[in-house]
Amino acid sequence: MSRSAIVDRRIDPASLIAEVSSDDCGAVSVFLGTVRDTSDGRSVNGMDYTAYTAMAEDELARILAEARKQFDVTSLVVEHRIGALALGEVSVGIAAAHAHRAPALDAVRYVIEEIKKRVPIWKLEHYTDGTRDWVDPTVPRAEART
Amino acid sequence: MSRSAIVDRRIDPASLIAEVSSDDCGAVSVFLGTVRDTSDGRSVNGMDYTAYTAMAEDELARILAEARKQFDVTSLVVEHRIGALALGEVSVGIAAAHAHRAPALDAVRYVIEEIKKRVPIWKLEHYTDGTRDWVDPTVPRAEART
Amino acid sequence: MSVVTVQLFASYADLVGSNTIEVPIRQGDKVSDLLRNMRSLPTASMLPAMPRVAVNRAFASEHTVLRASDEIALIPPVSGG
Amino acid sequence: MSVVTVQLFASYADLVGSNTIEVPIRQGDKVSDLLRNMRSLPTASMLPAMPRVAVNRAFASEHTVLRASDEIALIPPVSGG
Repeated sequence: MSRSAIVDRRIDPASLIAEVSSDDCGAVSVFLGTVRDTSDGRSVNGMDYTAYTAMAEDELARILAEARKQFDVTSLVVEHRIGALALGEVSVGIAAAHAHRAPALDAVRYVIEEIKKRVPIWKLEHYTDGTRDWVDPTVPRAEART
Repeated sequence: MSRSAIVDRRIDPASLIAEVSSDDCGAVSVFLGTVRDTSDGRSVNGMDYTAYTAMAEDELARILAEARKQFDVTSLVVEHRIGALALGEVSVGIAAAHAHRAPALDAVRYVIEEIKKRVPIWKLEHYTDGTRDWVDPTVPRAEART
Repeated sequence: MSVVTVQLFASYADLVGSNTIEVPIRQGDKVSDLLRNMRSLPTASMLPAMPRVAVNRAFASEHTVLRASDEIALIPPVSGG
Repeated sequence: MSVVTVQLFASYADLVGSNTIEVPIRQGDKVSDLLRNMRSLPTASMLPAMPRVAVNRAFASEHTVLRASDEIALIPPVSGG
């Protein structure tokens, strides 16, 4: 199975794991992106994610298709959340299952790396000083990003 | 935090995720090993895991210490289950959290690779033909292993 | 000349003060022509000169030829994940 | 001569038919001496000649010197995960 979605509700890792798991798989790999309390040295207390949803869904589907082909992984799911997220909440959840561990691990890493490069989703950080700013990963900042 | 354990009960991935998560982390990586229905082309319907528990716990702790040092990951947990496991059940669960994704992903991969090499745990496969056999990864088999 | 509606998101929408911008194009125009035409619009003055462009929900090169029915969007640097 | 109790697990325990095997050692003996002494025991005839050895819950080299109080175990190829 393979499924990708932009969602505006809580992402449940246990559901993603259950969705990809099957008796012919010996390995499940999961990645979760979560809202952090610091960004570029600034104190953060929340985040708004916005997307070009139609294209984001297409791009996620293309990334999954590439991962399935490249790593021979057939059980692969990704959900990216949009809207207002609180600290610690999950913004993206990826799960892959395979008979063996290497393809499951590789597929999950591929998917998160590609999401960071090419899925049209943007985050507006809310700082504790009351200001807000769009994150632009192409502008060098004091600190590496998640 | 860092915790490793040999357990004789079900492993709950959601608990592991909750255990490593905190507001200063932006990434959580998880790996689960599960009991597969096929091994080396033979049909499997269950597994017994046995351990040299005292040493396995020490070895897991050493692996976590290495991973923490190597990847600067402080939130890391691993549980390996022993006893009789049914198809699809989780035999090992690893979770790592970090501010950024690469260390979380790298730490989890390091821990599972090292477990496969050096933690004194052994699996006795139960085949559907009624026979049982200790798995020996040093003997070439028809198929790569999980 | 016809006019296409280009979708804007996130920081680009904030810079223009709108979720869309109307840009004139001629038959046979490419993405590079669209951007050149856009740069002459006062409302687009805050946008970067060479943003990434998506056509029909996929990234397009500057050589992609546009049709009036295309779904066109400017894509600010993405920050999902 | 003293005797140390060596722990056996999994396939090695099955091969010997016991979870332990008693092996004579002399003061100053190393892991390599323990294995040589063990190979002369009829009960150990099914075991591989050079198994991995753990001393005090850590893998030991063949040069590790043994004491009577050490916790010693033979470690079959591991298959956890």
